[in-house]
Amino acid sequence: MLNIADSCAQAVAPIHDGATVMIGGFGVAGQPVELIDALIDHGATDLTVVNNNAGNGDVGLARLIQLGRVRRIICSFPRQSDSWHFDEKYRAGQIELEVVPQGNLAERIRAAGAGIGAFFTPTGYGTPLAEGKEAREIDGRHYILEHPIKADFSLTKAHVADRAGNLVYRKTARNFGPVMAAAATTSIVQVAEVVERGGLDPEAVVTPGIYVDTVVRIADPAQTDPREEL
Amino acid sequence: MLNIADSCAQAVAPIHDGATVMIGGFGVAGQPVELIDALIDHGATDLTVVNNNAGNGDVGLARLIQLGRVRRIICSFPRQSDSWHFDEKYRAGQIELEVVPQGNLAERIRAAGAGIGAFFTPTGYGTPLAEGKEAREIDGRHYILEHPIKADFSLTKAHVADRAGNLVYRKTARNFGPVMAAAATTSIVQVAEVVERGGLDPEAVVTPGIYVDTVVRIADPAQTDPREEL
Amino acid sequence: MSENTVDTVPRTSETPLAPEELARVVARDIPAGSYVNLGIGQPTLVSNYLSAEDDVTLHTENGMLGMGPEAHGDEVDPDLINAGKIPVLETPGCSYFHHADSFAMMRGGHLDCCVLGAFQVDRKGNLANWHTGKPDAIPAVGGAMDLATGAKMTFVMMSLQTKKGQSKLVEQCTMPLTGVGCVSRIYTDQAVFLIEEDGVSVRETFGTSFEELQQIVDVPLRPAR
Amino acid sequence: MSENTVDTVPRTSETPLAPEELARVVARDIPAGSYVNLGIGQPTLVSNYLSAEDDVTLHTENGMLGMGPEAHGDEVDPDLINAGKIPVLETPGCSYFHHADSFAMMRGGHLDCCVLGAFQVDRKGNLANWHTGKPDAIPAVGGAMDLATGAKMTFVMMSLQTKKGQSKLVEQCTMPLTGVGCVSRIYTDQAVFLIEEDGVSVRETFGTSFEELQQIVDVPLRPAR
Repeated sequence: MLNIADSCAQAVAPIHDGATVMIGGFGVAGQPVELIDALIDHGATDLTVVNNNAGNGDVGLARLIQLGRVRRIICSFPRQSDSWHFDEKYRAGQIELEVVPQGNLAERIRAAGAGIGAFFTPTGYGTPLAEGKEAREIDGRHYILEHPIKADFSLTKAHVADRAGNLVYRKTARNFGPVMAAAATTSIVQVAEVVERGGLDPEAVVTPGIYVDTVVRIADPAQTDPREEL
Repeated sequence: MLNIADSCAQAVAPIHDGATVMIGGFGVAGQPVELIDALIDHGATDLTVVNNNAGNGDVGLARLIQLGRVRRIICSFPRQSDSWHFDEKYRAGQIELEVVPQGNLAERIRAAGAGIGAFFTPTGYGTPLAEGKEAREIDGRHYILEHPIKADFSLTKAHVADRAGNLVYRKTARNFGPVMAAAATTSIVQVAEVVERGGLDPEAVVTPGIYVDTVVRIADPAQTDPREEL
Repeated sequence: MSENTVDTVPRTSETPLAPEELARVVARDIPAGSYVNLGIGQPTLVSNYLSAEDDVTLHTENGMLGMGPEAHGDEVDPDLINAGKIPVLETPGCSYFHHADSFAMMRGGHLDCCVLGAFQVDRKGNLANWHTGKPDAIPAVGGAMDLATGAKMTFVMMSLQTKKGQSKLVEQCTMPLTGVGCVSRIYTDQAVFLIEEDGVSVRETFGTSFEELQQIVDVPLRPAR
Repeated sequence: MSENTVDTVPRTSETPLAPEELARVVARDIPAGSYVNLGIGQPTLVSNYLSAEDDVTLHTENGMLGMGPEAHGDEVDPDLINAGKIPVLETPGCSYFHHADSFAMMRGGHLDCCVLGAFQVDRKGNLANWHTGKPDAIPAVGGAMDLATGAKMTFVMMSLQTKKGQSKLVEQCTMPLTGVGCVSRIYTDQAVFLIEEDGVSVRETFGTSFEELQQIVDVPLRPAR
């Protein structure tokens, strides 16, 4: 049954120390800024974070890392011009890093939600990221075996939810939202609007409500100019 | 580039003897009736057909089987009260059958379109359908390894296409359409309507045009009462 | 079994249950707010006993959540059918998805409960419901294996005995399996059985007693605690 | 190489090409109606030389087909960016999808062409473009490996030489690989190279000759046929 939280603080309250938390977004698009801020205030620590990046500037995920609350991060692209907090922790040996090609990251998250035990992917074969992984030739093509990435919680951002928990997204802000919501035991989603059941076109629903546990309405989410992050 | 065919006959013309052809539909919903009829008229033989069933009554796929044009069928549920043509061919040893659990069928088709070499699925483990398949325990759960099902052609039915080949479907007629279109080298789709680029909501597109090769417009497709098939 | 005696198994009906009555018993056990798949055939009767307050969302594996009741007359839409190919209706808040997404939902363990018919269930919760194993039978599995292994809880709903009087709850399935160790409860016309780690319990009986039940079923039974 | 002499390699420009000019050469080689991913950085210049008649559809791996040009001023929508995190516009007929669907599209071989930058490419089409291999570098791969192996054709667009004058087309990559045998063509400021089963061919040169090129590149070259 859908939980409609009164605040981001209430939404993230169940996140426990040591939890694996997926955080949606690619760049600023789809980044659940208010939920991440609530997680910072919440205080949970020793977290494993799954995100495409490892934080930018001094806010959001970067701030969470700066505060020493992230034990381990699984991402595709940690190093950026403004990932200084991650860089510092990493060089100091204070954060574990698992680098995963972006498509394998998305597919491993999808596999977790879809009950797939493991899958053979061509991406990464023959590269340093395949080291220690089972390789196999199938039908003349080379693959490596990748395993699902599950999470205890996911924090994502969608555009509109209905009271059945169904979600629609906006443009490229969709990115990791649908697969992360499905891969997490408890999925927490911030949306700009909540409508009644029947208020979304059933043909256009992207994330069915079965994947959504908690929704919190943030009518005017923070919108950074994408350029600021470059 | 999208080919908008003038007729179903033109749409199915490239199908060659010995081809693997996926046919969409679950029951009457999503069944590309006119395309199947065109394939019957076309004459291609020695086909491998991928469908959820093995034909009903005396029309469509059942007729194709009756005519001896299907060498092999991959499906989840061949035996039905009115699958007499399949039953006869099967008992006479004139058609090969591969039975695949419905969810594995859908996922194997998806894997073909998604470039996955093989995947571990829990479905079928410990059953006769797992015989000869690699089994593995992962994280305490038992799985078997399943491989992709590709096709040379897919025949599916959607509701509306735009001139970029983007598709939307209607209700449960969506079923196998999206994964089959992606798994076939050449995907052929019958639609009730073709609109200009921009005529579909980009957020609601289910099958992006990249997966669609040929579209044919059948304004008033045959609609059997679902009960007639039971 | 120590303190429990066989007298502790309540006989909650003086006669065996008809399918409709049994469906009501199953419905009562489905937690409010659940996502449920009712397979095809007899288990679909369960939906008749789910009320709006239960807030149960029905899944049909051909690509829909929020499936409504059967459609009749002018309501019939050939594009809107359930897994049994029966025309159905929408409910507000429903959604559509393709077959791979639908079975991913099931395989991924997102459905709380699935209710299936069965030929046989054994004491380890193994299920046989797709194939009689007769050599001349044409195998046809449909979504049975996906359903059996996918949901968080798999309930079986069946008559306890075959027409010939044999128990369908058995020591070990002799028919080809659908799924391994997947069944957690069996709802029959004569009793409700719980499949547990270390054996099979009887929760309630209908028109029979625990002792009479044990006569029919060749699996050691015990009262549920 | 028999009949072909080195004279058969056309010098199609008297000077090395600037990135914009090279982008035009790449654009000319993309078949009409293609689905194309232009990665990030220099290859994105190619889009400036694709005309409406080419009917080329651009893919951006963060979840869009039919990506339009860069957005400016009031057109900027923070929810609509490309893989380089640059705000872009829609085109009519565009569509959105999630990350797993987007990379499935790429991995499944549906994109006709992908254009990438590179640190090194070797004679077997192996690509190194994600990691210098320096021991203190923090590894970051993004979508590079998925792009390299996914498309039907992978083109590389790069300067032929490093700032220190070393050829980036090498006998065998010394930097960590991004993908194995994935590159089919290399577009550089000095020449266009074709990676073939049995060696590397030169299709055209810019401001240099075949012989001069062979001086720079430590891989046996031959004229393209």
